[in-house]
Amino acid sequence: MTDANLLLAVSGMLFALGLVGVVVRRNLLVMLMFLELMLNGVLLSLAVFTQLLGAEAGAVLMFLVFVVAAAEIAIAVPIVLLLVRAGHTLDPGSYAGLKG
Amino acid sequence: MEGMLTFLVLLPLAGFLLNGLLGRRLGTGFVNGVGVGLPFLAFGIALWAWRTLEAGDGAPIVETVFTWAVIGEYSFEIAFYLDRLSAVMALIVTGVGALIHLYSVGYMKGDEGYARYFAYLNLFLFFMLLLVLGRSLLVLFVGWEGVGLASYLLIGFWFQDVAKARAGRKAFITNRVGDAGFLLGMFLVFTFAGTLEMDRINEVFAAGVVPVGVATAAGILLFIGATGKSAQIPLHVWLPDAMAGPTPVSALIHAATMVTAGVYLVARLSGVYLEAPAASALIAVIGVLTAFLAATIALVQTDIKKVLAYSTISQLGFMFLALGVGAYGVAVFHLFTHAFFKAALFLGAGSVIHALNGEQDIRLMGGLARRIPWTFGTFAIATAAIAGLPPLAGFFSKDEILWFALASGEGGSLSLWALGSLTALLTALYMFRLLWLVFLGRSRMEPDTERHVHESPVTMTGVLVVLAAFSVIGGWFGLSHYLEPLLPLPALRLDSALLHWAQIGFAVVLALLGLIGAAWLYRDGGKPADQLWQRFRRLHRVLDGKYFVDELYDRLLQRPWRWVSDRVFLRLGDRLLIDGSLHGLAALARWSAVAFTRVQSGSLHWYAWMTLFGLVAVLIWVWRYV
Amino acid sequence: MSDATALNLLLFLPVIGGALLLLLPERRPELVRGLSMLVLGAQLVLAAGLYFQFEAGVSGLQFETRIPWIAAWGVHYHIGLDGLNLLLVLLTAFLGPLVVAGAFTSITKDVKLFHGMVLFLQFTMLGTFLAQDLFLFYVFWEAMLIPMFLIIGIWGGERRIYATLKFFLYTAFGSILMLAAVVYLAFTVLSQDGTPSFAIADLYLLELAVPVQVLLLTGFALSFAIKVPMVPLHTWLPDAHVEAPTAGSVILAGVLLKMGTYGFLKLGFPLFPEAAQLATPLIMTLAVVSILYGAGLALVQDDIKKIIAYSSVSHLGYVMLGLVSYNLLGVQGAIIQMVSHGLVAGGLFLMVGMIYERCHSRDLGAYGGLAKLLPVYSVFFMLLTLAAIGLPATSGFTGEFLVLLGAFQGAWPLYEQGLVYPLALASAAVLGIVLGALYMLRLARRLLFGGARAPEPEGGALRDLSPREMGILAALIAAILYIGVLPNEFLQKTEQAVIEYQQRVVPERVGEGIR
Amino acid sequence: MTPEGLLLAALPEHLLLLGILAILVTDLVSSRPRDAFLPALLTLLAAGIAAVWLHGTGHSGTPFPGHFSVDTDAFAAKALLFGLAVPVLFLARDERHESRFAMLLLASLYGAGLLLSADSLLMVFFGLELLSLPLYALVVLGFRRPESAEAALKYLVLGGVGTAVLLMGLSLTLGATGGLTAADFRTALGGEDLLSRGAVVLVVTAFMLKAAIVPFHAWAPDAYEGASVPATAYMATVVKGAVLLALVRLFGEAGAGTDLLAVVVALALLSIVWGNLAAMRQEGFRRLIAYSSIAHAGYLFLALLGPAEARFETVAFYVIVYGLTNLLALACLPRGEDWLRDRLNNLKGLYHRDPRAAILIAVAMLSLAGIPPFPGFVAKFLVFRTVMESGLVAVAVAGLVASYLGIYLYLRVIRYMFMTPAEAHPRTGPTAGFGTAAALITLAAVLLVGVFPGVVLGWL
Repeated sequence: MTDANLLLAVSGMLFALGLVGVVVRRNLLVMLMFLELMLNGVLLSLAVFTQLLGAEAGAVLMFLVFVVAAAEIAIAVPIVLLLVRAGHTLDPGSYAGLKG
Repeated sequence: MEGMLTFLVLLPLAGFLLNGLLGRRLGTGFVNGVGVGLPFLAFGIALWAWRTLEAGDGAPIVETVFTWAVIGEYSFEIAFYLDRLSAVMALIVTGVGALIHLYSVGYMKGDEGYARYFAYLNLFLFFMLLLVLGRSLLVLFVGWEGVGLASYLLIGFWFQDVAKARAGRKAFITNRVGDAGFLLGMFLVFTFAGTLEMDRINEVFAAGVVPVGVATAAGILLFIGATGKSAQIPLHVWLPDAMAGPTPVSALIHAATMVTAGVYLVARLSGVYLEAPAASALIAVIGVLTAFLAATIALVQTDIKKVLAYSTISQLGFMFLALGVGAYGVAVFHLFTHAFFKAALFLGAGSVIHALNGEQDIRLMGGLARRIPWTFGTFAIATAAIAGLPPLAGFFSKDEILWFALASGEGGSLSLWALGSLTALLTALYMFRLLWLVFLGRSRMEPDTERHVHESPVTMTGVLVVLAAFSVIGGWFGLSHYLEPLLPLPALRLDSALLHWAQIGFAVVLALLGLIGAAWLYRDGGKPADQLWQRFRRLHRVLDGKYFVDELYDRLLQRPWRWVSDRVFLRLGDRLLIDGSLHGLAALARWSAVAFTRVQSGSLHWYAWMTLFGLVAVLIWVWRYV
Repeated sequence: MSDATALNLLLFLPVIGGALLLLLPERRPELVRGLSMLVLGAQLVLAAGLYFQFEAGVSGLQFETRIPWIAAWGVHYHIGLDGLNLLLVLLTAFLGPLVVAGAFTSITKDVKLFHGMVLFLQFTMLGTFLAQDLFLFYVFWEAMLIPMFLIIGIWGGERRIYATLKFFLYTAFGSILMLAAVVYLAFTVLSQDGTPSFAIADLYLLELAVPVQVLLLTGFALSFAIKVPMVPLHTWLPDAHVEAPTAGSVILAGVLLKMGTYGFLKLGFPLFPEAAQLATPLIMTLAVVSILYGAGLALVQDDIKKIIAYSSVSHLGYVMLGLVSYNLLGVQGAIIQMVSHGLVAGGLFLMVGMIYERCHSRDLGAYGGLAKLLPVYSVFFMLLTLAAIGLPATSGFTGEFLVLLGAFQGAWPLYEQGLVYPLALASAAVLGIVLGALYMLRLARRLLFGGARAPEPEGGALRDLSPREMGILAALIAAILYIGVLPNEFLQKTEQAVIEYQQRVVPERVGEGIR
Repeated sequence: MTPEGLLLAALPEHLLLLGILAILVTDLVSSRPRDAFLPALLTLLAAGIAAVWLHGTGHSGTPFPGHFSVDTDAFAAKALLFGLAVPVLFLARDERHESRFAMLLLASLYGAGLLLSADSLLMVFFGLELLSLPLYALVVLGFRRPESAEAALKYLVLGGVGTAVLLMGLSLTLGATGGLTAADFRTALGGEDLLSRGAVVLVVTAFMLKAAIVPFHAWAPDAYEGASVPATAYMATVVKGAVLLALVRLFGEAGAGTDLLAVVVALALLSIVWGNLAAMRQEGFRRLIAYSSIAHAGYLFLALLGPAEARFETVAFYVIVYGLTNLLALACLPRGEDWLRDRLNNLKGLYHRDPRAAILIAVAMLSLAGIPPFPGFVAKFLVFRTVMESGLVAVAVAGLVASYLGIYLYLRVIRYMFMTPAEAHPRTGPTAGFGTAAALITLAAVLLVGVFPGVVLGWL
């Protein structure tokens, strides 16, 4: 069973790394990529549990995750484009107009 | 006939309403008619009521007007009660009152508040009658505070002058302090007697069912009310300032009637005081002390009305001395005679002031005997009466007081008698000093006032003559024996006729001594007296400063209360503690609002970090066992 | 029409009036004033009618209406008249027209909104008095704040914003704690068996453990104490009064302050008897402190409205003292004192408004010798001052006398058992009549007597009272004298309810007043 | 499930789908951009009425066993959400949006429909995503202002994080209980082991983020301010309502474990305090509404702690009242250039310019503050009574005191409108046209709920 725990640890690591990446990286597109990284971490853990417990619902969920991830990016990129056209930089720090 | 007492009481009220509302428009004729007519009519009815009382074998006449309030099984009726005591009081109030109303016509002629004056005076009569005829302590209290109001209005009658208005306020506040004690006494009596009707209270207390401690407490509390109203130590400070009112007011309210309310109260509730020897002893001591101290102050006063004011306080002290030693009838007798000669003295002084166009300082008078003979004559008779020269009224009543002070079984003592006699001597001294300085000797008046000194009109001098006459024959009524069945005289501890006659003789000697002393000391403008005072300069300053009681109260009560209210209550309590803490809380809220909004910095990284932090915290919280 | 509908009509008249008000054009203020006078006048007539129809000595509610409102919680639209709220309803109805009449000349901006707010305030105040259902009571209790907030806020003086926010937030804090208690009661009522009922009469029968009672009473008491106001929680009153327009001050002093004491009388003590008896020493101390503290503060103020505001603190201290004496005399006295203070303080504020309208200054130093300049004004002012001092034959005396007598009689048996404290408090309260005279006569002397001077009124010479103003004041004086001389009819009507109040709070001392 | 049973059960969703397709087709076919207001309105009304009708007949069934089921509560929730969406459409009609706003709105509502009858965590995830994704576009769509893109981005990124957290929660549930049905989630709720505790917390955290509970609220103020008024109205009312109602459905009969309870109570109270206090300093009306909605989210989460049978009724009633009052306030904002109409100081002296709007906003403000006689008070009373019923008396009292902090911010708005003189030259006119229509609809609904709360409670 140890390798299952190992894989779970890896997925947790991926998930955490994704979140930290969003917090740290200065480039909008890279932040989106890290979002995807978090989802991959989830996919891995789903795969492990499906395999481990033979629950096919997990597999169905994995496909759904792909679909939704794609949709999310489909909306994210145009927004980033709109933003960059106005702000001419990819650094999220300069887009802090709304505050207080 | 039925409703006689109610009609008697309502008459002056009608006078107040008529003059108050219509007086100014209908001119002095109407005002005089109503203002003077109604009191005389009232006096007539009082006489008639007294006659029906005497005719009906002395049983008290009771008239219940209406029920003020019924709460649970307590009921408060508004009822009038006439027995010999209240009949005598009613006669004095209406009789002297009517005369003083007549006198005021001359004195107040031409004053722009003429109608208002008579309205207030009638209002005073209404409340005084309420006080005197009321059956329950509640009605008496209504009258009690009512006369306080009337005296406030009349002292501050010329309200343009701030000092007069302030004197009015001082009178009301000091009375009110006494009323607070009165209320507490009333509550205590009510708790035990279950009713406020005075006759039933006397029965309950006489039945001996009430513990002595309670009777004493009730007695003392009611006496505090009496000191407030009758200007005894320590609440006497308002009476001299009350002289700011017109002189007829001083005569009626601050000499003849209102100030005697305290005496009437103690006499009426004799049942309570018979059960409370300690309270009676206190009354006697306070009475004689007040008498003595007031007499000493009167000796050095230079304002004619102030001398008479302190003389009133002193005479009231005598009355309380009599009450203290159980001689209730005698106190009322002295009250009866005092009403006449003190009213005569005040009105005489009023006539002098009227003649000298408002001058009240006796050092600028002198030699008026020839110029205003009638005033001089009546003033001299009244002075002799108050000094106690036989056969005038003062002699009879004061002598009996001194006798009972010595010989009464309920608290009479040598020391009381001695101090009383000394005060009698002082009384004679300061009264004849007044007579000499005002009427005899060389004239010390300013030239222009001297030029048009004139005798007062007949309406004023006539009243003086009547009052002087009563000052003479007043003593022969022997009121204390007339009130014997109602207010039994105390048993005597020294029952020897010889001692009685010796005491009378001694009193007469004292009066003559006072006369001669005054004549010697004040023969040419009071110079010998001034030299005498040079040697006792400090004593003179103390007496002149009225023992600095006013300043004492101001520093002990007035100023500290104002300081506490301003510094402690307002600045510390309200502003600093309560509002301060509220504003502090508001500032805390504002500060945290700023903190929260600053957290919303607008940078996406910071938001993501917050989410991360939140997630981690929650996970740690949930997984903390593992 | 049956009496129950009459009471509903009485309650909803201002709402109908408010609706009609919307139709009137904004440009015609006199129409607006006429309508609101009409509505409030009708309300007074109705209230008087109901007062005379109210039979004394009948226990329970009269003219009762009870319709389910939120069935799930047992909440009903339940209103009725009983001895406790009868006089206060009459007082509210009586002051209504006077307030509006008093505001004819002083309110010129947004007249329609003002009268709308006055009508809405009248509706909520009557609602609070009439409500016999705890939820309905609370709804009206907090709804009252809104119109008052706007009246002070829009037509007030310079610091009106601060004053009105302070008023709202101060009272709202108390109400929040009371809401916590009401919610807890709602939750406990539901857990009782049988159909859940939120009627106050049923809540009286609730048996609650003493610690629970203490907590709930603290919630209720805090909210009511702020409204009374009792001393430590009173600092909103002077600001609210000083900044409020005349009409606002009159309603605030006349009726709103009675909400707190009515709350204690109707809900506070009867709902939690054991806790009430535990809290009696504290409340009695605070009551006497309020009397002396209020009198003290009134002495050192130079703003006329503040003097009267602090005098209200002092006068309502008597009411609380009466309520806490738990004997017939004291509580009856408290009710009379409530009504009397409503009339006296209302009248005094009206008069301050009249002088402010003419000379636009509330500083005592700026005035003097008004008796010379405005004789009629001064006579009325003197009469009201005497009523404030509690001179016999005025309503002030009836209230104070009965309260002090009740407090003393309540404290005496305790004294005999060795407990000196209540007796000392009752005696200290009597001192209040002296301090009361001190500050009121100072006000009267500084204002009416002495050298005649007043700040220059803009419209030429200083004119004395107009017939309208005289009419208002005459009505008030008549009521004050009536209660002073003939209070018995009022007392008979409230006696049965007070006996029941006593039975609920101190069952063991029942009949003490009725030996 | 018979074919017509299948059709009937998911009728509201089918109608929505039909509406979206209709708009899409007409948009493609016609040359110039056609306004899609009418078809969208018809679809919404049809769906809403269908839901009410089905609720009335007490219809229930499981067209897709294990994933999608409907019962009277679900229909009530859908009816209430579609009802709240109608005024949003009216507001949108005022803004010069083309059909895209309507389409996105209907799509998002379709997601909400799924979410509210979800039986499996799959459907919950799918519904939640379908609810949120159109929203990101809605926020940008609003108007030509760079900040709106920034707002959408912040919402998207944090939304994405939320989705990831939800998914991780689902996978842990799968791990803990071997299944992804709602029942499995409820067993995980009770579970004490590492996986199930983690799963439950992650899922609830995801919901908290969607409902903008502190500390996951950061996106809300910026998103609300960046979006156009109708979009903000939609986000503040319908979306928040859907999220909470979904959580109630997900919890079903089960109660929160002691640990989770502590988290929810702590964060809920913190949100109430944080939202109310921060709102005191706001100068923008929508930003004020954002912080106030954070506070109200706190109340809703407190309601979640009540006994199972009272939860749905409390949350649903609260969402109705809270939603209506928010819509009423936003509908009455004076018209004008979008950024300007939002400023609080152009609300100054509004009473003198547009008395009706001022009074309506004041009514809304007082109801949000929970002051009787307005419906907000009944809702607040209901929430705290439910909390007390579950024994958490201290929490209820703390919540009430925290709600006291939320009175000043609403008074401040009223003060601006009634008590301060108007600014120099307000370039905003009184509300007109569809805005007034929206205002009147919501006002009518508010009065109905206010005067007869018992009826509405009974219907739920």
